[in-house]
Amino acid sequence: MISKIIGSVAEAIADVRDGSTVMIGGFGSAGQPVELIDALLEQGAKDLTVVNNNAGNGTTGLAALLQARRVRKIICSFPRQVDSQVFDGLYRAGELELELVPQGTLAERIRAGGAGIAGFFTPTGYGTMLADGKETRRIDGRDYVLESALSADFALIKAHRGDRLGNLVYRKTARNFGPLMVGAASVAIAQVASIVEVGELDPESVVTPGIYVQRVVEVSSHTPPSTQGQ
Amino acid sequence: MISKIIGSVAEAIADVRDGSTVMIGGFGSAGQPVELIDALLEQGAKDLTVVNNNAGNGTTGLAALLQARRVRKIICSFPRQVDSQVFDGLYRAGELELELVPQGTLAERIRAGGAGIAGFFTPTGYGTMLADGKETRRIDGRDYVLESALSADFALIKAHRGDRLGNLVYRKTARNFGPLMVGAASVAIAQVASIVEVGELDPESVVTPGIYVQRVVEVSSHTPPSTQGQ
Amino acid sequence: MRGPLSRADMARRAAQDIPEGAYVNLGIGLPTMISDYLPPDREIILHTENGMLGMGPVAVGDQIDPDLINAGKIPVTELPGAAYFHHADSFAMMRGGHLDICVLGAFQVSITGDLANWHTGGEGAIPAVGGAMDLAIGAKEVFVIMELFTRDGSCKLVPECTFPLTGIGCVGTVYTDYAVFTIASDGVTVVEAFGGLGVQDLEKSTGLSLRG
Amino acid sequence: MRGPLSRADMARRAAQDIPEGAYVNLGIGLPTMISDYLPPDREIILHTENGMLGMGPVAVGDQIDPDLINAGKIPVTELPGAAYFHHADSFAMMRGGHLDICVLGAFQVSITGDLANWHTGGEGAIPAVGGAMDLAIGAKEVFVIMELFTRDGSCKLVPECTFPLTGIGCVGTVYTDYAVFTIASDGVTVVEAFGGLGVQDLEKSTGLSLRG
Repeated sequence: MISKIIGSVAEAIADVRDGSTVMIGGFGSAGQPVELIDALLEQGAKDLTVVNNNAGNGTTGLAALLQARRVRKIICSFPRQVDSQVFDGLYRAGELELELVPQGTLAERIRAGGAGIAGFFTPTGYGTMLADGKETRRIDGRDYVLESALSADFALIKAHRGDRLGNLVYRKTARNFGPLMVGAASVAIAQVASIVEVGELDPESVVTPGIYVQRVVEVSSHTPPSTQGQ
Repeated sequence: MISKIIGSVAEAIADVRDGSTVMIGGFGSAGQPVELIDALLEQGAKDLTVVNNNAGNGTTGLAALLQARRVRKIICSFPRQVDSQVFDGLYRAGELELELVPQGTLAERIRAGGAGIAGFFTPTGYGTMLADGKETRRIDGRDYVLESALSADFALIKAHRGDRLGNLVYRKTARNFGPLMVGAASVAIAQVASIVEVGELDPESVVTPGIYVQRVVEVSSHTPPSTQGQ
Repeated sequence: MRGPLSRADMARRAAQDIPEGAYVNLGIGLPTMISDYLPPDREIILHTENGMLGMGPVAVGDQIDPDLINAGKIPVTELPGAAYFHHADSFAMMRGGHLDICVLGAFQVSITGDLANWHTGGEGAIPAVGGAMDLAIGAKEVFVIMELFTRDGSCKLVPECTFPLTGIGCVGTVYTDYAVFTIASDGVTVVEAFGGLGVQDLEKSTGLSLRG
Repeated sequence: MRGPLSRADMARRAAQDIPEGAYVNLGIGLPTMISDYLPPDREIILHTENGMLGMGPVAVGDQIDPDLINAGKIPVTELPGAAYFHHADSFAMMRGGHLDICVLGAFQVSITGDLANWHTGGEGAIPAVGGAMDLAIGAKEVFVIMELFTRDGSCKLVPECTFPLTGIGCVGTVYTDYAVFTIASDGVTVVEAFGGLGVQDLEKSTGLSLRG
């Protein structure tokens, strides 16, 4: 019988290696897999390339991973925030490489990575400095930039409910990047608020079919305050 | 108050013009908007370009539209079937232009049309006659074909339930091309088995958000046998 | 150097131009304020790029749910008829031209509709683009709402943007504290001026050639 | 000119090589028959490209629902844990390499793994590709199941395909009525021969150089 259920976040991320590319779900704190990130911090892998919409908030979660100098490069759309002081300091000091990508292009590149599409022509960013050096093309009278797929060794995401087959549903705007990242990663790890029996999720409403998910770990919502995002 | 509900299939397709490009949902008979196709047959628009997975079955629905010589060109993946005699005859007689597209490329081209992506590199079809004359490129050691977006003037699709805002849900494998075609068409028309009040569809389970749908028409399931697909 | 309209007045004025049935994305900051002034007799559907159509007002008290936020990461509410979707679907919706209107803030708008609103380009400034470029090129109409002048008196409606661009030729209407401008191939037109100002007054203060 | 294995035997043999936990797409025709022989102690999840994971057996009687069909347009059933999705998502799943195995029929397979299974290329033949090309290039492993010889005795495992190609270098294993072959960069290997045949017998009948 298939079971993708893993007993702990530590086990779930045990094989992340130095130099791995890790996609991390979430938009701000919504959908951020805080406990998986904390486990990765504990685990110690370094020289990571992280793909996330942001670049950490406050001093926990992704920010803590940055602070611990585990991340070599971050691919994101919106690093600068009122509470992105950890990123800001490392970036200014030249200790963190940044690849800045328009948010929709970031999402589409991740989707492409999971969908076997190597590249696509998008109008977003044409004529801006974020298209510098990129191939462009005029198609039917409009200008486009060629963007490439993004893929990863691991995806760490947060979903609402999951089953042993890896089927997932999300909650409200916490869905965001999760369903994309699981497709683009070799090993997709989902922390869920609750594991349900196979058959409990409505097949019409499953957002992430289990094929995309390698590991599911239940994380109680009663986490100590120190590990909660903001 | 927004209401996209139209009283009849005839009204819903009244402005299809000669020369229009019309996407028609369905995979075989599942998801085929039979009543909208019948209304289009009645309405009389000709020189149509039709995008559908198939090219008609039997003598009703799309096959009837072909038989009536309303279609100039069909873009599809699987025209030849045991009961595709209408298409077969017209095609052999040179009276119908065929653009044959691998099914996944067809789906992705329609998605691209709705997503503002002008083109994409896919590995599907590389080295085959369906890539003849198309631009190819080797990316990270694998060969890809450049395919372009497909869009349309109208989409005729079938869904299960819809509301006045155009939100739609589908039933089982009848979902198929519907959610893609509504995005790629200027005017998307959905026939639904039942119209429900706004708020009845779970926001987590809406498959097609109303923004993509311009017209919703309720079609009773008690249709005469002669208009049912097969 | 502020014009006759307060920021609330500017938001109220822009809100008037959003018609019944429109699908609208309101950018972070002043554009978000427009939602407070949408005419109650119009049904207008708000999109937030982090994956929702049918966004309701800001959440208060018990309504606050950390899983339900807007693009500015502020807790919001859900209206009947809402739908959730993932980021690729959300930006496909934007990029594909399905939104009727998006309203953005700006550092500068050029007289040909170029937009600069994401990066000052200054030494040491940390860039952050978010969804700005997708919004700029995606909606059927792009409105900008901004003060016409910076605090030091420079006009933000300019012959050519000096800040890094967000999008080219994308802005159609600019709501400011002095006037509402439309931008088209034949130039910039003053649709409405506030506080008794005339086109000539605005030409003088902006240094631009304007149509009446 | 049929080999020692019946079509049912061929399906049964291929079914043995589908491991516990595999995500599998079974093509139309003979490949579909494999589902009847999947070992009951293995949990194997079937994909159908018209938008479903967790497909169950063919529907009978009251189970028949015109909205629930497989890629061959045959009514099927749904297993617990199933999921539905639209065509772009379904083919993204295939193209993106998420399926472990797909099993296809073939007109010809070349000794370098090229596949020809969609079009005879004959004069007046109406082409129909469906999902064949997406399946050929998408799954982690592509199995072909076919009789080794045509009715007129031509070998279908060939030095080079003469029919129009479906995909290049994509086939890994070929299940036939005479033997099971694997195709790799070092050539074609006979994994198992049926009816007491040896590698030399197969070399003689196929005209190919084979590894034992």
